[in-house]
Amino acid sequence: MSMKYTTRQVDGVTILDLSGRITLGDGSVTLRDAVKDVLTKGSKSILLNLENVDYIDSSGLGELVSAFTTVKNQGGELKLLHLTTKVHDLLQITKLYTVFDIKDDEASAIGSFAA
Amino acid sequence: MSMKYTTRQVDGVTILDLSGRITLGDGSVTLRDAVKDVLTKGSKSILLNLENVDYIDSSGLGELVSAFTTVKNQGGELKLLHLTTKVHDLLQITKLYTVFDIKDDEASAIGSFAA
Amino acid sequence: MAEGTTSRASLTLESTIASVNVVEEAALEYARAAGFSPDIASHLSMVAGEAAANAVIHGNKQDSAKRITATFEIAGPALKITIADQGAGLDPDTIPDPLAPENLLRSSGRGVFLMRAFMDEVNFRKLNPGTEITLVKRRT
Amino acid sequence: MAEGTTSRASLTLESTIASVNVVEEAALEYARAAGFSPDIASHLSMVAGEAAANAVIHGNKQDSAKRITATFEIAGPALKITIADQGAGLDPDTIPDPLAPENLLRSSGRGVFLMRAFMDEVNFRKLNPGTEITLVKRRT
Ligand SMILES: Nc1ncnc2c1ncn2[C@@H]1O[C@H](COP(=O)(O)OP(=O)(O)O)[C@@H](O)[C@H]1O
Ligand SMILES: Nc1ncnc2c1ncn2[C@@H]1O[C@H](COP(=O)(O)OP(=O)(O)O)[C@@H](O)[C@H]1O
Repeated sequence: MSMKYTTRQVDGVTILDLSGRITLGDGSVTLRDAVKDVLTKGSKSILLNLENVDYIDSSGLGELVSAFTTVKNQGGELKLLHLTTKVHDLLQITKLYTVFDIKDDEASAIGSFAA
Repeated sequence: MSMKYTTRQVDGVTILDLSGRITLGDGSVTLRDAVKDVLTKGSKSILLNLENVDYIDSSGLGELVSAFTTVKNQGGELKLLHLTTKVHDLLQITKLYTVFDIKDDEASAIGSFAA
Repeated sequence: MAEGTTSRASLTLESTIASVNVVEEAALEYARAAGFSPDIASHLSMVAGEAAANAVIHGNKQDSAKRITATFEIAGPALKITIADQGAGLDPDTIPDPLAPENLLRSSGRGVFLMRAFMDEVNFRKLNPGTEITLVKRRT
Repeated sequence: MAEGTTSRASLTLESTIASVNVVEEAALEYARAAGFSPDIASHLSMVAGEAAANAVIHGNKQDSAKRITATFEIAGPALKITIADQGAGLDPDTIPDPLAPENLLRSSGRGVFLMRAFMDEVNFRKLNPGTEITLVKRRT
């Protein structure tokens, strides 16, 4: 029902592979905790792989924005990878598409971080 | 939401790999049509792989029984393979466990058909 | 949810299979909210769906003028679900035993049996017209 | 479901997140029953959930004494959903535009915008007390 994630490290970038739903309640809280956890561990280059996230609501969008600004305020970068059409459309109509750095290819996404 | 299946032929046995829910409405109808289809094509040795069926209700149980008797009445055999704990428990409390020939291993299940 | 908390939801639904699914989903949500394990929540949802299916099919006979109602109440350590219809009613004592050898191969008749197997209490009450079934499950 | 068919469901639910999920699931069921595509049904469900979340959180402020109601009506080629709460009410004209540059990085404030983006009609009505929001989507 709600969101799950696993964490990988590639060339100094922490990749969170998210799956499920980022919505009011569990899903949003899980995302917030996950990003906090990565920052606490000292990593400031974060790539959220949204390939398996098929459902986001306005709370989930809000959590993505919060994660983005939290990481940025700590001098880091948070980027998005592999949007589904549904999530892509949602970011487009809310103009959040212009806020996030959105990537299609994992290797070049990793290379794009300031390091 | 509802049930899906794919069909395989192994040594004269038709294996239906079911997944999803066998419940009132779509799931039950899909199972009925699938078994009818196999019989129409002339195969009378049918193995239902329930490994990926995680939810059955009383309608679904009824459809399993119907499939069993339909195949039997045409001189064939219908057996069950790889029950989840949940489905196993449901067959146990309804005593349907004693009606069906239930297998754990695909190879020996195939060998057990009269051919 | 804290012990002693009482919460209530009531649904009035048309006599369709979509309504059966809504009752199943609602039962799953409230079972989770009441703190039941995923396995028990799944059984509660299934059994609530059986009662709703009976109300829609046997009770209201899918008559578009008739409604079913479902209520959910979390009270202390128990979830109480009621499902009511506006049908002709039933005598629970006349429901055949699905475990009897002559019924084992029937393609239906296991719904009320499953309710009794998975719930702590199953009660039928005659309405005028219709049937109300009360299902209670306690956390242990 | 045939053109012209009208069906109705009404849900009275406590002011909890579980109730938001129940509204989402019910919207999904009735959107399917009304013949909407899976994508549109998913949007309808999300938007109904946004309205229910607002009713629970902003309207009733999760007060356990207050209820939200949700109704679903399939009428001809349209699904009409209403969500009502017993809160202080709102003036829809004062809702900030989430697309304005100064609001783009806010972590909330996109719910009503999404309702308007995905539905054919979004209307607010003042209750005494509370707010009723009506969402209409037509099959094209
Ligand atoms: N709400 C109801 N109104 C009228 N009759 C009912 C109702 N619920 C159950 N019954 C009767 O009880 C019988 C047994 O129900 P059940 O055990 O659920 O099996 P099934 O629905 O598969 O027949 C039904 O066949 C029906 O005759
Ligand atoms: N049912 C309601 N009762 C009272 N106020 C509401 C209601 N729905 C929305 N609002 C107000 O409108 C604002 C915008 O709502 P919305 O666009 O859904 O964004 P969000 O819920 O994320 O703040 C809310 O912050 C709230 O002040």
